[in-house]
Order: sequence, then structure tokens, then C-alpha cells
Amino acid sequence: MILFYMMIFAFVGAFLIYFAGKSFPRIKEILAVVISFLLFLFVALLYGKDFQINYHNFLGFHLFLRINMFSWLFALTITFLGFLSIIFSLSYMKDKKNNAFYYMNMLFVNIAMLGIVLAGDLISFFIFWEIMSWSTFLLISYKKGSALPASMKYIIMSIIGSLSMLIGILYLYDLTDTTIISQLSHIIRFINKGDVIFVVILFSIAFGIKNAVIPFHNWLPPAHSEAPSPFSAILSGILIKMGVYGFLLLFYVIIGLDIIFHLTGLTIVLNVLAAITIIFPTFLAILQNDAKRLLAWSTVAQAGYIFMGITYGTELSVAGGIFHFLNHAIFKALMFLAVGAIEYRTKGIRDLNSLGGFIKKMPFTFAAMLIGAMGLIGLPLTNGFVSKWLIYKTLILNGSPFLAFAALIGTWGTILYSYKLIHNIFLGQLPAKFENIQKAPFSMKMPMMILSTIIIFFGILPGIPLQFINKIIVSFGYHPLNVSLFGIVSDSGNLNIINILAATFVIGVLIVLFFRSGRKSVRVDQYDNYAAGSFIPKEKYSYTNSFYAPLDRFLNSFLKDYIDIFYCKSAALIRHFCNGIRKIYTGYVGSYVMYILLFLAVLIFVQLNWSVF
Amino acid sequence: MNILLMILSAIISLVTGMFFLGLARKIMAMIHWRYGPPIYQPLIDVIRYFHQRAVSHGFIFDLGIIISLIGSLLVVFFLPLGNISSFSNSGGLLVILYILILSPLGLALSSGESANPNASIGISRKLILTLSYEFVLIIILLSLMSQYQTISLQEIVMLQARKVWSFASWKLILPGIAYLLILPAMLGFRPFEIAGASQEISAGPSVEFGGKYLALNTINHGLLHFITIALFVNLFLGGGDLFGIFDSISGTFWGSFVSLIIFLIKMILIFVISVFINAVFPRLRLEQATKYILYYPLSIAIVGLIIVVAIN
Amino acid sequence: MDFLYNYIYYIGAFGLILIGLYILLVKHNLIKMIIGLSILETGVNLFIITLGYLDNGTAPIFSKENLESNMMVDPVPQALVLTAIVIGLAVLALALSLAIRLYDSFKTLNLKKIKEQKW
Amino acid sequence: MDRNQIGKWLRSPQKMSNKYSLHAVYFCTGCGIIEIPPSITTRWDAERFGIIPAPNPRQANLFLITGYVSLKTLKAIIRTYEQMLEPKYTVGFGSCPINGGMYWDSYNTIKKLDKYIPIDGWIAGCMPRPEAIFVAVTHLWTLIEKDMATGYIKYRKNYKQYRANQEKIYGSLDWPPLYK
Amino acid sequence: MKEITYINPVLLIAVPLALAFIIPILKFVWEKSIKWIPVAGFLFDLIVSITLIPIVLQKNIIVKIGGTTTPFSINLVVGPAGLLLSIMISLAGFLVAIYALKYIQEGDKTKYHILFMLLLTGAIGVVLTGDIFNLFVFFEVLCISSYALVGYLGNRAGIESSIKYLIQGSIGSSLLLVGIGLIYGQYGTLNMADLAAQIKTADSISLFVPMFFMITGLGIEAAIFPLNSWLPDAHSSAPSSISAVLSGIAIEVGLYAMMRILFTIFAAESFMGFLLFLGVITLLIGEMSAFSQNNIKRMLAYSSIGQIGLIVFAFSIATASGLSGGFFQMISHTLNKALLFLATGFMIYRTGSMEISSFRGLGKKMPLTALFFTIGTFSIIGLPPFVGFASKFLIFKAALAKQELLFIILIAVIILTTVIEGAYFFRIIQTLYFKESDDKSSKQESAITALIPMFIFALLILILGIYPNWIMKFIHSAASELLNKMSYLRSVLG
Repeated sequence: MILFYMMIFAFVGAFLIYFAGKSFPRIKEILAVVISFLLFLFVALLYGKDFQINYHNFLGFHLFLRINMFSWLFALTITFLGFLSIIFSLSYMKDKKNNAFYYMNMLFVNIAMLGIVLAGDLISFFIFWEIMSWSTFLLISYKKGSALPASMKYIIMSIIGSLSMLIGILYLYDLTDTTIISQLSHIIRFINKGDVIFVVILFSIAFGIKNAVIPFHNWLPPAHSEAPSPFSAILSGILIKMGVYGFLLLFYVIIGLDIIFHLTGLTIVLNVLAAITIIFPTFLAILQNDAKRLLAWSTVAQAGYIFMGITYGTELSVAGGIFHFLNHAIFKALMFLAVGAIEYRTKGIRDLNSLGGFIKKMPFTFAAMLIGAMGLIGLPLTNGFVSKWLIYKTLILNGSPFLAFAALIGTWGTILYSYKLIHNIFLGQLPAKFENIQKAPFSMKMPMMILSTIIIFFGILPGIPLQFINKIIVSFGYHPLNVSLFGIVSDSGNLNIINILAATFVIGVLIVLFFRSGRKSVRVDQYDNYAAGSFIPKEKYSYTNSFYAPLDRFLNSFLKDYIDIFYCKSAALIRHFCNGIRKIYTGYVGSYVMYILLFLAVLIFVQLNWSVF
Repeated sequence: MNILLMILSAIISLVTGMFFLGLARKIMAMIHWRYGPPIYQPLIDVIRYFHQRAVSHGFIFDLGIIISLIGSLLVVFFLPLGNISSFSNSGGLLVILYILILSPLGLALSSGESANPNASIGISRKLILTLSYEFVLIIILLSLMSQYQTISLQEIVMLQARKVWSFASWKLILPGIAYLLILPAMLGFRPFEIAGASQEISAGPSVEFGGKYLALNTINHGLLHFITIALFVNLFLGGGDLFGIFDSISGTFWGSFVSLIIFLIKMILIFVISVFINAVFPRLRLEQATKYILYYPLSIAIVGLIIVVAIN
Repeated sequence: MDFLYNYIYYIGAFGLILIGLYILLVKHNLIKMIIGLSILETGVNLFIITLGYLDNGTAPIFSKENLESNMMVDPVPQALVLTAIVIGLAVLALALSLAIRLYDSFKTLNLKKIKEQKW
Repeated sequence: MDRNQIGKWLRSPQKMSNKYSLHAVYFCTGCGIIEIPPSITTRWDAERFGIIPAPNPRQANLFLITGYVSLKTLKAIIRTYEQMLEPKYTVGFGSCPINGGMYWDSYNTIKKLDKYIPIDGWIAGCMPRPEAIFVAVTHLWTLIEKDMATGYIKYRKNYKQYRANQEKIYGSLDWPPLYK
Repeated sequence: MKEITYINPVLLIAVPLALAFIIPILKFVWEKSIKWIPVAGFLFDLIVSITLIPIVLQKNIIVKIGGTTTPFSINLVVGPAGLLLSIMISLAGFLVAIYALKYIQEGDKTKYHILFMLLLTGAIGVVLTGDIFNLFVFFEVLCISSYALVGYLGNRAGIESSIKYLIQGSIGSSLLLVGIGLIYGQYGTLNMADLAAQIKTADSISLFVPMFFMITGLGIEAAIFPLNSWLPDAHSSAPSSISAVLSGIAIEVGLYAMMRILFTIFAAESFMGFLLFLGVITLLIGEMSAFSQNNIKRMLAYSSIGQIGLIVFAFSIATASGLSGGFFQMISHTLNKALLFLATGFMIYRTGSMEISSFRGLGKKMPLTALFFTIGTFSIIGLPPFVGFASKFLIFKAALAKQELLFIILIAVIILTTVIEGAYFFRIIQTLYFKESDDKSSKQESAITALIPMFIFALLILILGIYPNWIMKFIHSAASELLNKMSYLRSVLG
């Protein structure tokens, strides 16, 4: 029952924060940090446990909580990031009104996500899923203004997804007479393929919407960019990964390996979707001028990698997908937090065209952002490299060069937009109005520091997380990977991080020595800069505006978010149609009487002529 | 042994890189009907730079250029030079692709910190251009990897030695042509001298580089020439192998030496061709370059990849 | 003509109902519509009465001897109609009082012009 | 390369490399620029001496001021000179930078350039032919070798005086002093 | 067999009715107390109904009035279904009466309370009666008092809606009466059980014509498309406490009567397929019309139409689980919509406008009211852990259990409507909490007597959402009673 008590404790704690926050303003922050940390601790202590408990009976369905390696990894990530972003929020939310509400919802989201990964049956999965949806909605709306349409988009997509999932669950229930995951995995083999595909489609809509797979991605960019930054970190880091979790659960736990990859065409469709999800948002991200929106598009693209990994279905790809989930959670959270720190210090500016030169003012944030971006690109010695390497390798060696092409070119696009992000915020000229910007406060630095450390740590020692992932994929029915502490051994090309590390270190030392042996350089300020012999006035010598202008010109004409446009157009159409529909209530009684009589007449007439009833 | 190989390959690559820079200037001068500078002129330049009192714009300004050079040198270790290969067995082509990123990224960070708009424009151009030729390069590499069913460059070279050079195998002729077409862009030669356009944007990314920064940048430039061409030679021209003539002495010291020489000769050949192209073409605009790359080399490469995949 | 003779009350009742509905459908004036309602109700009442009506039937009271039960009219419809009439009256009164208030507010009784509540 | 030069290279690589790697900034205000293209192209081929035009002052160590210096361009000359990295050499090219040349009585022309920046050498003539440039370069080599091309050291030492002279013309300069 | 003693269910009708007519007398004696009369009356009803639950779960209670044997007497049949609704009615009546203590400030309060009590008494009568004409009479009591209450405020909108409602309602009752007459003419009985015993199927012309007449007549009160034109006007113009009752009780009682007639008397299985579509269309039209409303009460009214459509859909599945879903949805809709209307009532009262845009920033000014409103919306959309989720879940489950393509398509349509519903309800929530209001006046929470009923509703929504099992047994038996014609017959006719 420990799981159940943990959830109860967390929910009670969330309410407590809200009500404590009304009377003792300071205590809510302490409470929030303590509760989230305790959650993290609880989950960490559950390592290696494997059991499930029945905690409730809902309309004749037995609801279960369950923990095993698979859900443990996700739960740990959730609680860990939740803890860090709550710490980050301490200063981010300090001056905001109504932050008890914020903390409460933040905990709600975390608990709901925890519930999702710990759910042992589909009904409680769904219930937590919905709690997550609405608390997320409240949090996205938190910043008011332009956040409102964003959260509307989110909640509508979310409702569509969750309802289709509900249908899927009930359909599955009709077929199998159970919703308990561990039982479903035994029974599912007796169902015919058509039904399985139908269920997979229904679930895929729900998970695809959360995971922002391409035709369902349109909620994500506005939602991520408008949410408060610590929450964006959660949103991008783990919330959308609930879709990943769902896909893994559906494909590998419920349906199982031996069925899912024998469904005709399904994997091909999913892989192609994943490829589109990688390429298209990457290029859209390059065109963005809002830091958080850029990161949001990047999130869509990276979710595409994860999706590619888990739908490709070899052990390398699944391991890579799960590992990339973990990595993406870390570095994208880090980047969102860094942008959040900037946003906090500049009082809410995140327009890439008006920032610049912050490296001189916020060097720590820059370092964090740089490490995050390196992870995002997947440079060697960061964690992103290993997971991407796994995915690429399996794509190439299993004869899917076009998918591999999508993944690789996505990486290059990633370089472009990450560099744009770094350049336009931190490099270049510092505008005069930001001369007095201060460094990020400690409560912001600490989470960033921890996350940066993890990125490097996992990058150098990928063996540690890969061992956990190995256990997960073994439980899916795969062969374990041959993991060493520093990499992966296999027949067709090894990966050995230690070589790269050693070489980098040695070369680095040599080059630095060589560099230092040269004549010492003079430090000059940013205004001592070549400008064809003139001294350029402040504010005039910056190239942050439309950084990739040629590419913009090149792409803008045909690269738009057509799907979003399509959705918006159809929403407008529906609205129009709805407006038309209610015109039948004309306001004149005679017509109402006519409806009544017509109804009666039609009933009688139909029955008399055709006797259908 | 490995360390020795590393040092050896580093030295070879540095020397060859500087030699290439000088060679390029000399050949250009000769095409211009000039006498031209001595072939070691880049070395003199580097020494001069190194003794100048540079200006620095900040920590990343220093660090970026160092990262850039580290990246370039790292790639060298992953490339088999003839029979010499330090650790081409730890990640293969994918790692090379990734470490290739380091060098431009370090340069970009460094010049971004310099806060000069010319540098930013240069970086922006460089990245866009790189993106466009990377489309082609990735497809080329993918066709090779699919063809040989490995991601290890070492194995690709070995397989070539055993069978026949990639360029001579009809399946890989289209990727080879595509690689040749994007080679000037990868080397930063005209008609793709867009990022470092010295007349237009004052040498672009390196506008604020002087002194030792410029020295490192020049060395890096040479190394990049070396890497680009070495990659091509390894992928398509059979590395240090010359139609199997010297198979009898392979494995011995002389074998390695001969294969290294053959390798370098092949590289020089390719480089000279690229310099000729550089000499006779004017510069394209970025849009034109991107369009060109995305039309011709890309379509050729895609056709090549389709052929490779279809046959396998 | 037998048909007409046998069913004259039914025809009358449904005639009244149809007239009422016709008025409700076509007329705009509230008072006329209320009249239509009344006619409709009357028709319904007549119909129900007719159900229990017997030609030359007597009241359903066993007051005389040799009175068969099939000689009596059915008492239930009469009870029903009584209730229905009361209800109808209540509705009518309410409707008329509302009509007065309506006229006070809108200065018209033409329902085509009173269309504030719509859509 | 001379055989005896190798010894020099080993003894003082800085001096030698400065000599043989003169990357020039051409300050092209007047008619002097017309003489520059022949000097760097096929006819005279400056590159054989290691002289190439540098794309910006940060990468250059030779500053050629070709032509008259007006009040307006002086500012750019000072800025460019200050942005060049040490060691750096300046050569005034033609008579205009020397004494105003044909603009000797113009109100708007700087007559004594070395009041504002140090000049290591002059090339007289109106205009000097390209050969004169190479003569000047060989002279400059000699000066460098003998440690006599010390304009930049002079500038650093007497910066206050130079700055005062500069500010006399312009009132105040936009940029902060190069040296404290 | 031990005879179980229980309170006579007639009191459920008689006490409120009597109290209603005491009110005008009491007015002269002790005027202040009259507003407490409905509270007392419905509290009594609530307690009595709840005490009846265990008995009714075993067997139906039949109360004969008039002393004669069953087919000829007017009788009350207190089955689980009827009792369920009567509990809901008395609960809603009780809470709304508390709400009205402070809320009803203008107009003739005496009349309001009388009419309010009559309305709910009529409703209880409809659900408990076993006699088809008695049903009509109670129905008329309900209708007439609601006509009057809609126009209670006496403003333009109220009068207009009231008269329109009256015209349509009267047509409906006339049609119902015609139907009853036609049935009576054929079978000579008015007792539902007796009729049911005689009618096996409804496929002859002499049966389905009265059936259609009755369906149309009841359908007007039950607000089935296209008979629901009165509803948006009436619900939006009435005082909010009345809107709550009308939306939460009146239409559901109409629907119950309709279902009772369809299931018990006519056993019209084949008609259910048609009703299925009608339900979905009603749902669709209701939600679509609500989508772009700016008047909040009108929006809620249209939403009620939608919910009724969903209930019709659930009932039309005509399986035990479908009916349970329908009943559950009824409960959930009563709770949700009553809560929403009550909260809205005070929000309108404070802002003086029914425009949604005028509710900006109310989350700060009326935090509790806004919170309750939010709970109501979340529940009505069907988000867990609120009761709306449980009911929607049951309906979906029942529909999918049929395992037919048709049901999947209809479910898809229902999903579409839920999305629309989510869209407009979440918009209000955003307006409440996340839009800054112009005036900076301080807190103006609702009156405490209004907050208490809202709180109870919200609590019920939450508790029933988490523990729906507590009432499932009751609902199952209600469903099986409605579905299982024969057991009903047996219990009434003996």
C-alpha cells in the first residue's frame, strides 16, 4: 500500500500548500519543496521493487498501482525534475501573485504524472491522465494574456486524445474483459488483428497528441512558450513524455513484441510519422524568434526522435528511445530553465531579436544553456550523443537509410537553432538597456547546475543509465544490450566514450598549452570592435535580428505549420457552423409550434409508410 | 602504440593541412601568372600571428577556438590515414559526423562572443551552407553505410581494399559524384566562399580574430581541408590502397609507409582539382549556393542512395 | 353517412384540435393564440368525453333497477375531463395574465415582433 | 629562403615572421589606391614578399595610408590604427599624407599625419609607382630587423599626447582611450 | 414473513403540497418564516426518501389511494427508479430552497415559495405515480408552476419566455392528453401496470399513434430536439434558483416519464433505435448552440439540452448498463447543472450582467463561488475525479458493450460534442481566473446561505466521482426496474 499512501500524501500535501499559502505565505514554498523532495526520495527508495496493489474499486473496475523497473525510471525522472523545477520556481514565482495556486497545480501535475506511470490498470491510467490534463490547462493559463488561446488549444487537443483513449480502453475491455495491464498482456494474443489495430489507433491518437507527433502537434508550441518557464521545463521534459510512456506501455507491455511488429504497415506508418516529426519541426524551429517557442518546436522534433526509437522496434532503437527520453527530459528542462532565468531577469523578454550579449552578465546561465544545447545537438561527451547514436545505428544497419537521413538532418537543423538560441541570447552585443542585469539567483542556479552535471555525467558514463534501460528492454522481451560502463560493444561498430574522452582531454591540454604559450591577449569590451574604421554607436551594432535571414527567405514561402492552419481553419468552420445551427431557435413561437407538429407528423408518417419502428 | 599513432596522425594532418594552404595559394598564383608566395608562407603567417598581441572578447572567445581545434584534431584520429588509424573503432562514421560538428560550433561560439555583426553574418551563412551540403553528405554516407552494412569507417576502407574502390563500383558512382560536387562547399572554396568572404564581410567569422586566435584558426582551416579530402579519399578512393598493388607488403612498416604516401598523393590530387575550381569560379550568393546544392548534388545523391538500397 | 353519424363527435373533436393547432401555427397575435389553445383544449376534452359517451346512456349510478352497466356512460373520462378543464382554466388564466404583462412590457401582442429571446 | 636566414629564423622568429608576413590594410582615400591593384596582381605580385591585403585591421600588421587625409577620414584612420594588433607598421603613401600635398592649403586636410598616429615610413611622390611600394617594403624590413620600426611603441608611450592632438580636432572622441 | 414498517410514501407528495398551501395562510401569521417552509418540506422529503431506500431495494412499495383494487385505483408505485429521482428532487429542492433564502429578494416571495414547492411536488408526483392520468395531472402542476416561475421576475425576458414556454407546454400537454385518451379508449384503464400487461408490442397503428402523441407531449418537457425551443429562453430568463431546478429536475422528470411510458407501457424496443439518433442529434444541437453563446445562462441552458441528449442516448441503448449510465448521468447532471446555475446566479447578481465577458476576474472577487463553478464545469465536461466522469464513463462503456459499428460512430459524435463542450466551458474558466477585470473592488463573496448548498453539491460531485460504487447498487436496481417490465407488472398487479 506504500504507493497508495504516497499518492494520498502527495494529494493532501498539494491541498495543504494551497490552504497554507492563504494564511502563511512563506510556508507554502517550504512545503512545496519538501513534499516534492519527499516524493523523489520515496520513488528513489522503491528501486528494484516489483509489485502491484489494488487500491480502489471504481464502478466495478479494480484499480491498481504498480511499480517495476519500467515505471520506476519514469517515476524517478518525473519526481526529480518536479523537485528541481519547484526549486527553480522559488525565485521565478517570488513576485507573482497567487503562487499558492501555482504550487498546488504544479504538484498536481507531478502527482498525476506519477500516477500515470504507476498505474497498474488502464482506468486509473486514464483518470490520472485526465487530472494531468486539467491541471496542466490551469498552469498553462497561469500567465494570462496570450497564454489563454494556447491553453485552449492544449485542452481541446487533450480532450480529443483522452476521449479516444477512453474509447480504446473500453473497447479493449469489451474484448478482453479486463483493464489490468498485467492481465491484458496475456489475453491480448487471443484478439484478432483488426481489433488490435483499431485499439492501437485509438490509443495512438491520445499518446500522439501528448507526444506531439506530427498531425497532433499543434498545441505544443504555443503551450510551451506561454507557460511559466519552470512549468515549461516539466511540460517539455516529462509531460509530453507521458505519450512516450503510453506508447511503450501499449506496444511492449500490453500488446507485446511478437504481435505489434507483425501488424501490417503499422510500424511503417508510425516511423514515417516520426521522420516527419523530426524534420518538419526542426526547420520550423529555425525560423522562430521567440526563445521558448523555438525550444517548443525543438521539443516536438526531439519527441520525434524518441518516437522513432520506440516505434522502430529493435533493441537498440528502443533502448535509444528510452534513453533519449531521459536525456531529453534533462537537457530540455535545463534549457527551459535557462531561458526562464533570462526571462526572470529581463522581466519577461524572450524575443530573440531584442536580447544579446548576456554571456557577460549571466555567465552561469550561459554555461548551463551551452551544455544543454550540446546535449540537445548530441555532441560527444554529452548524454544526447549516446542515445542518438543508438537510434542512428539501428536505423542504418537495419536498412532504413531514409529514416536515418531524417534523423541525421534533424541533428543538423538542431545545431542551427540551438546556435541561434545561444547566439541571440548570450553572444553578440549586449543592448545598453540590459547593462544592469544581475546574475541568476542561487535557487535558479542550483537546478541548472545539477542538470548540467547530469548531462556530462551521463555523457561520459552512459553505461549507468543504460543498465537500467537494459533491464527495461529485457522486460519487454528483447535481448539485453552489451553495455559497458563507457559505451556499447557490438559487432558492427562499437561505441567507446572513454577513447573520445581521453583523446579530447589530451588534445585539449596540448592545445591549451600551445595557446597559452602565445603572446598574452588583451581583454577588450564589446564596443572595441571592427566596424570598417568607425565607432558604431551603442544599440546599432548587433546582428541578432532575423539571424537566418537567407534561410527565412528560402523557407518562409513554403514552410508553414500547415497542420495548425488546417486545425484553426476547421475550428473556425465548426464555430461558423455552430453559429448557424442555433439559428433554428428563431424566437418566433409559430415556428416552434411547427417543429412540434412536424415532429409528430414525421413520426406518424414514417411509421405509417414504412413501419420502421 | 596507439599514442604514437595519434601523435603521428596529428603531425601528418597538421603538416598536410598547412601544406595544403600554401599549395592553394601557390597554385592560385600560378594560375594568375604570378610567382606567388613560398609554399611555407602560411607557416610564416601563423608564426607572425602567434607573436602578435591579440585582443580577446571574453572567455568563450578563447574557449571556442580551442574547442574548434580540438574537434578538428579529434576527427583526424577517427580517420584512417592509409594504414594508420588511431581509434577508428570507437563509434565509426556516426561519431565522425558528430565530431565534425564541434569544429564549426566552436568557431561559431568564439566569433559570436566577439560581438561583431560581420562574424554573426558569416556564422549564419556558414551554418546555412553547411546545412544544405550536409543533406547531401548524409545521404552519401548513408549510401556507403547501407552498401557496406557497417558504420565503421575502418571497415569501409578495408572492404574497399578487398573488393574494389567505391568509385569504381558502379553503385557508388553517383554518391561519389555528389561528394565531388559539394567538395568545394565543404572546403569553403569558391564558388562557395560565402561564409568567409573577406571582401564582403571582412572574413566573416574570423573578423575579430587576430594574433594567436588567427593562428589557431588558420591551423584549423588547414586541418579542415585535410579532413574533408581525407574523408573523400577514404570513402571513395580506397584510402591508402592502390588497386591492391602493394598488398604484398601490407602489415609491415613499409607497407604502412607506402599506403600513407599513396593516401597523401590521392589527397593532393583531389585538392588540386578543388583549387582549380576555386580559381576559375566567381562567388555565388548564399541562396544560389543553397539552391544549387539542393538541386543537383542532392538529387544525384538521392538517386544513388535509392539505387544502393534497391540493389541491397 | 353511417360513418359520419357514428363518428361525428370524434370528427368534431379532432376538427377542434386541428383548428386550434392551425391558429397556433398561423396567427401572430397572442390573444388569438390563447384562443387557439383554448380551442385545442376543448377539442381534447371533447375527444375524451366522447370516449365514454353512449347514445342514450345514463349516468353511471345504479339508481334504477334493471340498469345494465353497458347502458351507462363511462364515468372515468368525465372525471378526467373535469380535471383537464380545471387545468385548462389555470393555464388560460396564467396565459391571459401573462398577456397583460407582455403588453405592458412590449406594447404589442404580435409575437412576430417579440423576438428578444432567440438563438 | 637564404641559407643564412634559417639562423635568423631560429634566433628571432617574431621579427622574421613580421618581416615576411606583412598583411596590409590599404586606407584608400585618394588617388593612391589606383597604384594598389597593379602592385598586388600579376604585374608586380606583392604576394611573393608575403604581402597580401588583409580583410580587416585585426589580421593586418601593415597600414598603408594612400592619399590625402581629410578631417573626416582621420577619425577612421585613428580607429583602424588602434584596432590593429601590435606589432604594427604604418606607411604613408604619396605626398598628401606627408604634408598635405596639393591640398596643402585646404582647411579640411590633415597636413601632418604623424601628429595623430605614428608613421614608420613615408613613400614620397605624387603618385609613387608600385615599385616604390616594394622599395618601401624592403626598407621596412630593414627597420624591423634593426628594431627601428617602433611606431606602435611610441604611440603607446606618448598616447596621452596623441590623444590630446586627436581630441584637439574633434573635441572628444567617441571611443574610450586605448591605453590608460 | 415480517412486515416491515415504513413511512407512507404518499407523504412525499402530501406534505409539500400541504405546506405549499399553508404558506399563504402563514403569511398573515408569521411572514418571516415562509421562506423556511420549502427548506423544511424538502428536508422532510429527503429524509423520508432516504429511509425508504432499503425497503424499495427489496420490493416496490405500492400505495393504493381510493381503496379499490389495483387496476381501478389510483396508486403510487415507489420503485427504485422513482425513489432515486424523488431523492434527487428533494435534495435539489432542499438545497435550492436554502439558496433561495438570500437569493430571492424581489417580487412576491410568497408566490415564489408556493410555486417552487408546487413545481417540485409535481415532479415528485410524476416520478412516483403509477397512473397515467395522474402522471398527466402532476405533470401539469409541474408545468404550470414553472410557466409562472419563469416569468416570476416580471421583466421583459421573463414574460416573453414564459408565454412562449406556456404555449409550447400547453400544446404538449394537450397532445399528451390526446394520447392518454386514445389509450384509454382502447383499453379502458389508466393504470400503467394494467396497460403494460395488456400491451405486448406497439406495432399496430392504434398503439403507436397514441405513443407518438405521448412522446411528443412529454418530449416537449423533456427537451428533445426539435421540441426544445422553449428551453434556452425559459432557463435563461428564470431566476437562477429556478433555472437550477428546471434544468436539474424538470427536464429529467419529463424524460423519466417518457422512458417510463416507452419502456413499461409500450415496450417499444424498436423505437429505441430511433431515439438513439434523436439523443445524439439533441446532444449535437445543444452543444453546438452553446458553443458561441455569450450569455452564460443561455449557454448553460443549451448545455442542458446537450446533457439531456446524452441521457436519451444512454437510455436508448436499452441495456441494463445503458440505463444505469442514463440514471447516473441524470444524477450527475442534476448535481452539476444545479451547482452551475446556483453559482452563476450569484455571479450574475454581483456583476449585474449575464455576459460571460463581464465575469472577468471573478476568481479573485468570489473565490469560493468561482471554485464551485469550476468544479461544476469540470464535472460536466467529464473530467475525473468528478461525478461527470463516472457517468460518461458508464455511458461509453454501455455503448461500446454493444459492439456495433453504429455505436462507435455515435460515440465519435459524442466525443465531438464533448470537445465542443470543453471548448466553451474552459473559456469561461479562463474568463473567471485568467482575465483581469477592470474594476478593482474588493472581495464580494456570495451569501453564506448560497455557499452552503453550493458546497454540498460540490462535495457530492467529488464524493460520487471518487466513490461511484456507493450508489451503483441503487442505480442498477433502478435500471433493472425500468427495463424489466415483467417484474414491475408483478409488483403492482400482484
